[in-house]
Amino acid sequence: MKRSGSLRSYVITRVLLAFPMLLILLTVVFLLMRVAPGDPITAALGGRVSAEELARRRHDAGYDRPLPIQYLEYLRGVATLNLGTTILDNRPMTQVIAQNGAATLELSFFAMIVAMVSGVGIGLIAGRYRDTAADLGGRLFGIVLYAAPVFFLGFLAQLTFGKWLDWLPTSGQTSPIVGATLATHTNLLVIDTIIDRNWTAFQDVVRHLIMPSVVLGLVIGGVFIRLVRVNLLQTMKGDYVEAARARGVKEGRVVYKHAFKNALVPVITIMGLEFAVLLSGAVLTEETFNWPGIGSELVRYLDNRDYIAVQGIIVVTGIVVVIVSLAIDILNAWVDPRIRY
Amino acid sequence: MSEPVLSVRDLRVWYGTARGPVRAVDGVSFDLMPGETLGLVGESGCGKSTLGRGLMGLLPDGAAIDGEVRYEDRDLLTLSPKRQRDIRGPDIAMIFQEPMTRLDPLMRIEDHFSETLKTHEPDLSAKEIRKRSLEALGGMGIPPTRFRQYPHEFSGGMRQRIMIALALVLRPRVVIADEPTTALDVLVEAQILRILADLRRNFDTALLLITHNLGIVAEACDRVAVMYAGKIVEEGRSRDVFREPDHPYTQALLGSIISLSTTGLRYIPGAPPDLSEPPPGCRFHPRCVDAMAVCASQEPIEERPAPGRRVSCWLYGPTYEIPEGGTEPLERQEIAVADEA
Amino acid sequence: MTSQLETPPVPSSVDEDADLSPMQQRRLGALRRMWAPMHDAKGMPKVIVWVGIGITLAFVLMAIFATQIAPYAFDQYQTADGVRFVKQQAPSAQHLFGTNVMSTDVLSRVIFGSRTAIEVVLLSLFVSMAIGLPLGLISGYHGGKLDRTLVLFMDAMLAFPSLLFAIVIAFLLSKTFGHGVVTAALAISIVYVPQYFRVVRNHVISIREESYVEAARALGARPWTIMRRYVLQNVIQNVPIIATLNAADAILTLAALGFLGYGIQPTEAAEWGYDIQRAISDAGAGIWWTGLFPGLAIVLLVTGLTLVGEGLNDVLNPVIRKRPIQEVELPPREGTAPVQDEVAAP
Amino acid sequence: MPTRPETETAPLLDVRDLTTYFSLRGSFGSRLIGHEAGSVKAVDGVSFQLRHGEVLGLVGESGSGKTTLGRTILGLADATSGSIRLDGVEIAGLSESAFRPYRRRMQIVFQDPHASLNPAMDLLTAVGHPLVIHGLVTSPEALRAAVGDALTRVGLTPVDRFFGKFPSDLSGGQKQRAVLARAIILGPELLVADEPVSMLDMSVRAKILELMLRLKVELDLTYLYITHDLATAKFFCDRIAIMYLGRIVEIGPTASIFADPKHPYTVSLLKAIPDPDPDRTVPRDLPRGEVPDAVNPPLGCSFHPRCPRAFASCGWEGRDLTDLLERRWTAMAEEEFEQERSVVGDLASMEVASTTASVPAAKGHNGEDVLDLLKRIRQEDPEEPLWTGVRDMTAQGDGVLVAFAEPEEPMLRAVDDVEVACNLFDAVR
Repeated sequence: MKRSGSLRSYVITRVLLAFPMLLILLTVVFLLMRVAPGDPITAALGGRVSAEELARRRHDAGYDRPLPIQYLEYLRGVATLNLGTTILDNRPMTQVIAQNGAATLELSFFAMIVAMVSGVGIGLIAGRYRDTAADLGGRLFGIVLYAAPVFFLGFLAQLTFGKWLDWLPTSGQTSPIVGATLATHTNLLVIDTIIDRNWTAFQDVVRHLIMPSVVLGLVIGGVFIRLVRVNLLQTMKGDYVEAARARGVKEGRVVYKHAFKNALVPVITIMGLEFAVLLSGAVLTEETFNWPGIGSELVRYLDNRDYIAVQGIIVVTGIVVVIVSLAIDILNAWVDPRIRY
Repeated sequence: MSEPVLSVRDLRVWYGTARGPVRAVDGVSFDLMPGETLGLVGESGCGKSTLGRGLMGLLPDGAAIDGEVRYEDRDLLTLSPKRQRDIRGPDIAMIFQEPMTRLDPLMRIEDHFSETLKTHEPDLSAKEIRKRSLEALGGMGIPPTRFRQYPHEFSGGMRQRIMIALALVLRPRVVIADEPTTALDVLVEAQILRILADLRRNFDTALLLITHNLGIVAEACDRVAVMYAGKIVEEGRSRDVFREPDHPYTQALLGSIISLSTTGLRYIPGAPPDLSEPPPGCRFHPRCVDAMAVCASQEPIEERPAPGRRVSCWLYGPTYEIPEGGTEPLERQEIAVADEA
Repeated sequence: MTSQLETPPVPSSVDEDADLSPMQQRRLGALRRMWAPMHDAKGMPKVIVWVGIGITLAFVLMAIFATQIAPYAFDQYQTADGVRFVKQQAPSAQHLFGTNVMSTDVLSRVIFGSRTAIEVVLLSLFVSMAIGLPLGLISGYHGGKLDRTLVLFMDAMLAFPSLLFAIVIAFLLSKTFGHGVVTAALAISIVYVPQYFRVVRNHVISIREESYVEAARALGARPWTIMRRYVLQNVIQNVPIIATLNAADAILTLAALGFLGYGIQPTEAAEWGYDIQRAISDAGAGIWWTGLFPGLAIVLLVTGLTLVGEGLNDVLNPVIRKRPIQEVELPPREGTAPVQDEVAAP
Repeated sequence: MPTRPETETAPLLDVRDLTTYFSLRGSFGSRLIGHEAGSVKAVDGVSFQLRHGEVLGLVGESGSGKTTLGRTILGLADATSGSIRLDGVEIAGLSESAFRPYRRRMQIVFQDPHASLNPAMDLLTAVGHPLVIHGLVTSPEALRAAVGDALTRVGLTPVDRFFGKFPSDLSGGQKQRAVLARAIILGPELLVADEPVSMLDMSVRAKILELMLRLKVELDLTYLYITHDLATAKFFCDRIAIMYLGRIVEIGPTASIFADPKHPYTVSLLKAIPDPDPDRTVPRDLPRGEVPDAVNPPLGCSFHPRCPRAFASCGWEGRDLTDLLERRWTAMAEEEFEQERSVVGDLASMEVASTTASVPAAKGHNGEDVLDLLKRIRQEDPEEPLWTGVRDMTAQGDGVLVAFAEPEEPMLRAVDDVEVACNLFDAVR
């Protein structure tokens, strides 16, 4: 006889659990970024400035202190959200996050919507009508989508819809003129243009958004198709599904209320992991479409060996990942009463 | 004599497999009278569960069914799936073996009841639904304070009571119970059996109790039908059958039970036949101590040695159908452990 | 507690190979057990596996005989007489898939690309399995603090975007190993270690609860023996599934690394991802052949591997495995069975 | 055919005050906020002796701790305290490697024959593996000979036909025979049989039991037979121990226990077994409820919440009051229930395993209202055993403080030729 725990106490314990995970990520990042290549200043400027200048700048940045001290300093910096300034172009990391992060957020958000609609929808149909043409088609579609690198899909889309059909722009977040005149309130261009009721700019922003977000969304959706289908097949065999049928519950309700809802529990968990895939995909999409997101910034800074910037971006990604996995778990507990304890 | 509420005639359920059809149920006939409890016993693999599911229209894909299942002047097998569904629940309900997995883990007990009631009686008000549900649950000894809890908060015995309440809330005329107590402890099993025994008294509900446990049949059933290899070999009032079993299989089965009065071990040699290639003639003849020459070649014809009693065995005639020399004892082959079940 | 699940009886296969000698039977047994589901598989799963195996084999052959098949070397930009190929030339008889911005032959780069892909995948599979498998085995079997720590660590790794990890690691390793196959393979391996760990550990934990593992303890088997003979033997059966699926994923990661410029440099070997990156700017000019062919190669090979993995999973994984359905037709009744209108009633 | 042990010799197995607790691994989070995860008291102070050549039945429902007891004796679960002596040698608390030599003397047969054989091993390897593990065979021929001998003993002949079989090729009965072969191949003295036939079909059970009896005679085995099935225990065992929630509540010669069960739990169990006797009907007066949670077992006698004969000192507490209220409400019409329910606050907050309980009042009601309700309930059914254990009920501001009688823990006491742990027999003493 177990009494159900409250959602609130679950949330509290889960939030507390997020801290060790975050600490692990931060430590891994620190070790990778600091121990392997030496200190960032040397890596970025070594050979380009004099030895004295290098030593001075290292001392200023505190990289001549023992590693444990540096580690603590680093953790303090993360805790106070002080991630430093880029070496390459002297931008505060907070600004990088706010501006480029917003572009990535915008891309990922709409991609996720595309992924949900296509992935869950097709997966449901494939699982519901197992071994029919719809199932075969849905599965193949999912596999091919999964097999196509996002940048290859992007290339094909640019070729087809950009060059040959000339429907959509292939590069950037806005047209140059619009971009120059746009006021930034939230850095989320779709919202900014709505706030300003600048409908021409809004149209321009949306037209730029369509291709990257659909391409990225479809790739993620391919994974969802498989996931939803397999889990639906499993739950359709569930004893409670048969029991519901034995009570004369209509087939549609059996599928959607019983089988599908239960199938979603593991799907939600894996969707949390798919978030990491989404971020990886976002980096590639940004590179393909010249999207000024945090991923293309990462590549740019990496090319220039700006470790402060790279470290900052990775740390922020790590924090976002931990928050998302937290959110996913809480969502799961909300759906599934068995998880709360 | 009243009319039977459910009458089954020559029912066959065959499964298709790569090795040919498996004759899980092969020509079964019986009647179920209002308010009586009929026990259907047999060892695992004799087709008794398949029979129960066949009556409910819950067979898996790839199973073929024919014969006649007459309920209120309708042959259930010829009804459309939708009409069959309307009958499941309010007319014929089912209780399953494993109560732990038969309730949807994501739905409150309350929602199970409202779903069931709304499906079949869409005009009920929320208040009436609650009243009816609490009545049904109360009858099974589930406190009203736990109406809004989730399935995982109940023990196995309580879940089985909830399943029974869920079946009875629609006041069905026939309940099919498939091994309803097999997964439960002795004391809880006895509680559930008492509830089932009270059914007929309080609701005039007819019960088809499918079980492998002869003790349960003896205590809880008015009549018993013994199944072997897809066929009913003997049927009669349970008191009579247990006191004086006619069919050699029934005799052997009763002899092999280890009960409180057991003083020596007896068992049936060999194993039940492969139902994709059942032996010719009587399906029990390879294991039967009384087998005669005729048993190996001709299927036995049903006889009625006494009123309300039927048995399919050549020992009971009809003698005029037995060919010359058919009553000679059958030469028996040695049955090795290698072939045992 | 008794539990007698009644399923439609499955014909036992006890006497299937009675004509073989016992020893032969024994040796064949293990193989038969592994392949029986494959052999029994019917319909879609079977087709899927064989199509996948066909595609994958084609690429493997292409990789092995790349030198013989390809018209030019992967970095050849001029004919033997020193005449430079025309840059970004549309497909022609001389260059079936055209040439790219570096004046190299696209067909040759696609063919040599399969060699790179398969080398990297094999190496990375080996490395990640060599680390992930034993870790998962030990962690799952022993449990306790070690297990909890490893799980937390691996989960953190798993939640992090793997591509970012791979980029950083490839970047760091390139100092030591250069920009070739080894660097790419190692970077990719590190990404997949947590996956192997997770799958193996979860499987070990479910097997650890089986009676036969406890029985082995009761027999006095040492932990190492139990792990090897009782746990690993049963875990290993799922490894082909994970391995093929991860191989497919690894090819995508390799291409992504190449696309971002952190994979294999064009001078080291032909790599499809890198070629697509160079082709992106061609799209605006309507030059399609430079990107299309390497892209198709990736799609085909990944699809092939995924089909093998998916098909194996369908066949081997009992949860979603469905006994092949055969339609049954009930034969007409044989007249002997009497249909009575009234059966015994109380 | 129970066989009586001949003489009173030193016991083969002597178990004293054995406890096995499993600590619940609370989540990291709950430990962080200081929640005590608690422990499952699977075996909670068990003592018994097993003589050479005897068959002792451990009978209980699921959750009674019978399986854990068997596993603890075999060193598969760690004893929390107490002693287990095999032929006078202490084996509780030994390390895995120190225990290994004793494994040759004690073997186990599990409930599920399908799960007790490694699906990836053929029978020759599986049955012969114990010999390999203990280094008792040197050549493949010797292994074949030994395995062939064991398989012959359990009736899996011709052995050549079975050497190469995998578990998936065998029927349930055949698998259990193979498991028995593996268990006897080391020549053990003690065999713990954990529900060896309960997963088998009726007609096969007798065969396996017969085989076990034959092996016992041929190999001079001693059995600890763990089961939930009183009928097979009656047939198979010389002595029987009835377990409930981690403790032995009654132990004695089989015949005595079946002829004259003492403990109310044993009485109910015997009444509840379905028996193929056509003159029996479904029993009416059965204990209500189910086996309680072993993390927080009831105070006093664990069986008291279900016991038809419980009285004042059996360990009444707040949870019993909750049950009483819920039972009352279950039988009521909805409006009446709503009306009474609205008086009492959240029952889940009541103390667990304590001789006092505070019944909270709901919002808008005070302690007096609750007290009135409780008094009325008591008046309506004064026969309810719970009330014998209520010393006092006083209204406090927002609830009622109920004081229960001091509980008495029943200890095993000799009554006639059996031992019973029940407060009813306290007076008899």
